[in-house]
Amino acid sequence: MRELKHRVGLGFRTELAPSILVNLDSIDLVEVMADDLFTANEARLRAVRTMHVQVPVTLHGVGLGLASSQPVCEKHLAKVARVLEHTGIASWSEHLAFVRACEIEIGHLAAPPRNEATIEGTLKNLARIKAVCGSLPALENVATLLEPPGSTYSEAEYHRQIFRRSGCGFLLDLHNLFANCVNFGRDPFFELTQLPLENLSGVHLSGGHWIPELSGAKERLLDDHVHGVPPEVFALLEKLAALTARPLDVIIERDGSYPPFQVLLLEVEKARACLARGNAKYFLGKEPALERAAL
Amino acid sequence: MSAQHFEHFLARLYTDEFFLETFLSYPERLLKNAELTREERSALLAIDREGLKLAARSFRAKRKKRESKPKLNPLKRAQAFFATRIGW
Amino acid sequence: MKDFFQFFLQKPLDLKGPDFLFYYFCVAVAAYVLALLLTRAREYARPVPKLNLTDPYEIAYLRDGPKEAIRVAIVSLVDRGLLNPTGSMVKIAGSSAIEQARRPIEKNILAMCRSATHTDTLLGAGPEADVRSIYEGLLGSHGLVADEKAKQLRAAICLPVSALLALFAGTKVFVAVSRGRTNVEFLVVMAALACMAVYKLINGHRTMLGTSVLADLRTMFQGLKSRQRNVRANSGTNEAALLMALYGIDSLPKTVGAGFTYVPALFPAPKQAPGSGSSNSGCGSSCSSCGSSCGGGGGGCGGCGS
Amino acid sequence: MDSALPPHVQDNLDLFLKEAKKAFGSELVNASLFGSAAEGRLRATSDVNLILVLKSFAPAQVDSLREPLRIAHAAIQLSVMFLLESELTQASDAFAMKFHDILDRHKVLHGPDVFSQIKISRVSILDRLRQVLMNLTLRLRERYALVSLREEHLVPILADAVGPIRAAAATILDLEKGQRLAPKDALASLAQALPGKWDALLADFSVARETGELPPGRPGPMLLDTLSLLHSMQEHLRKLA
Repeated sequence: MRELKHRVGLGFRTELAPSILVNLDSIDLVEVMADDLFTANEARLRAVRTMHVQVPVTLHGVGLGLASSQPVCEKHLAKVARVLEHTGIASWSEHLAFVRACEIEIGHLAAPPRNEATIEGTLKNLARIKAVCGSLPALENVATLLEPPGSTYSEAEYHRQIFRRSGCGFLLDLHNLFANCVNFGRDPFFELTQLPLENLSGVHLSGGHWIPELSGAKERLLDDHVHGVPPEVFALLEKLAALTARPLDVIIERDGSYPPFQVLLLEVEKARACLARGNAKYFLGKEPALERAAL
Repeated sequence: MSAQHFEHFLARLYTDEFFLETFLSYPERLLKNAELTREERSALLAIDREGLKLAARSFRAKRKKRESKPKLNPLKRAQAFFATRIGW
Repeated sequence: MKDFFQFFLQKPLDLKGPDFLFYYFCVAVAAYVLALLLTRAREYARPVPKLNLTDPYEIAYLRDGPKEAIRVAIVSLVDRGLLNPTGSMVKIAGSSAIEQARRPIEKNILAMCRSATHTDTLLGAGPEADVRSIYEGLLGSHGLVADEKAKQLRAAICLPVSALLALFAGTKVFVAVSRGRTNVEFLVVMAALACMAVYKLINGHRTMLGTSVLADLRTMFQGLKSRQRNVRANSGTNEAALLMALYGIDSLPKTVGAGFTYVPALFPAPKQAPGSGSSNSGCGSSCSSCGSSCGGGGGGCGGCGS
Repeated sequence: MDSALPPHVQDNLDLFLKEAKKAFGSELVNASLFGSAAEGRLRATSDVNLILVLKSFAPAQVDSLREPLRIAHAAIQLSVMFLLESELTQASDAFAMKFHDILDRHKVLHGPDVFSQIKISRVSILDRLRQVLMNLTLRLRERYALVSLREEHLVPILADAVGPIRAAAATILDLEKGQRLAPKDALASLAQALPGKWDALLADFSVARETGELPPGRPGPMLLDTLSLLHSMQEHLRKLA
């Protein structure tokens, strides 16, 4: 049976760095936040270049806000270009989100209206990004606590449009997918089959926690990266590996409340096991019926 | 052009508590003269209000967390600024 | 400024006393910088190598040579309970200790400590040569430490430069003496210092690429340095070893609670090699839980959405 | 109505004015725009400044205006000054600079132009100018001393001081030469007449106000330069008195 060359790694955080660096035999790659390097001097950028030799590094941006009808901020774009140039790292990604509007900084990633105006604005921004940075990022789906108003496409169709028309790589955050589906009453396993997996290049796994609605009636799942990866997200990873025969870069994102490092290494191993089981199903042709794992 | 006004309106809902409360209390009157199309106005009138309140609160918390994060002191930022410009 | 250049267009051998000394000083500085740049260009031409970051002794060796690697190993073995310290004497903790040690450097040290042994013995020429044989070849092939080949390359640059400086000074001494002037002591001293400075470039332990990679490693492990006060003895991880390997034995916390109070006595001051104190290293499984760490937080998107 | 204002601002303003007339009836003597809105030079972040001159401030009438004001404030950042007719003279004396600006740049939307009859004495304008410049100086000194750990927090403080400094410069030029310039141009013109070089500082004023960011290490020295500028303006004012 053919074995795909998946790579599983962790998000690089200063607190985790020592543990990551002495466990490179168990970690295939690390993801460094590009925005953290905006004020980095030459010495720190050189250290990233040296680290890239020790373990493959991919850069992850959060502040561009390219999924918007408004042009991306040129100052921010120049900073991204400088980091890409000084680190010599080719693989980078950003979010399909808007983060500002004119003089207002939202302060985090907001899901834009999923409509034609946003898609056209995104495509324009991607062209501008290519012109300035020389390459296109992989694009990540974002979590949202409300279905963005003004949407004319479903989330799956919106992503199909974006990736078919941009040709970008798809960085699929499975916890974001899971959170949006459970928050808005969709089946995540079916939704997975509706996504443009032909563009898939990477996967993010992370955790979150349930927060009560202010009216107290229900709860919603908030993606926060300070909790472990839930079982349902591992199940989605296995399902994904059963749907596509592409080598994947899987990153486990953890931004706080760090557990003992062994726990993160266990999650890395679990992700590998899911990929192996999923691929086994794919190659053995036993395409599973669209069964739903117990939620 | 109104798509940008629509995003601007959303951004204000996510970041300006006074604006959000006014919208939740008097949506039609606030939207009446806004620079939006009829479809955009009706989309906002049909918005998931619970989700909007949760999202606005979540964004507020993240902004506060980011503002409280210790920034590089000016000396280090100046050093970073010059070091990269000269690139020795 | 024009006079300055005019000065250098004159025939140097005809310059008198202080003028010639100034001329020679400038030539010596220029020669030193030239030798430095040529060496740097050659040593930097190599790509950054892939290192074994799980071996703290490799990093300690890169930073400060074989003796430092031995010191870090001794403290690490004590930290993991495989060596028992008494002042500056150490003794193997039990017959099974050697099987528990994984690195050759550790096994060599434990083998020498069946009876109480002074740390100076463990830092002697023999053990040092053993450690050199383990790491010199590896780090030399990576172009990070100046092995024989690197020193030969440096010598090929520095010796001619030194020779030229000596020749230039010698010629001036000959001319001065032939004109009946004997006050050439200053020139001789200056020439000797210049040649030694250039010669010293040959023997530097690390190559310039090695120094740059060490600086990068320190940046990468900044999270460990920023929480060095929280590093604890026998924590079952190699945090202490890494801390020592990268930043020196003095970087270990000195509080009683940290559990490293025995370290200063291990390597009594007089016999210490310049610039390093007692050392401790370990090679446990992995870094401790970072849950309690408080280093400057990297960013992270803190949740990809509202 | 004047087409200088953007349509959505004009529509919201008309709506509010209709509600104000309904709420106050005959008690509403005058409604006038002032500031940048009056000149049609509104920026995305500018407030729309409206003054309502009333015969009396009756809570019952104001209560019925609360909802419309909240909506107008949210929609177009409308900010309203409620002034009684009997207070016109007293207010123009107390806030001579502000009213000197209102006299200079206002647009009547309802009722007679009650401002045209106001005479603001040169003395009260000069007193008020001194007060404004001294107040800015004292506040900036306190902020400089207090905000040391995070210099970037000085940037909004500096940005807020730019408006009053430019307004003061416009008033000084008007008193001195009868020149009526936009505040930004007035400051640039006045700075030419002051001893020292202020071009860099004035450029940083615009950067701080428009982008909210300054190069690292600049905020502290910039605040000290601003204090020197304020001192020069006060010296210049002494010559006018």
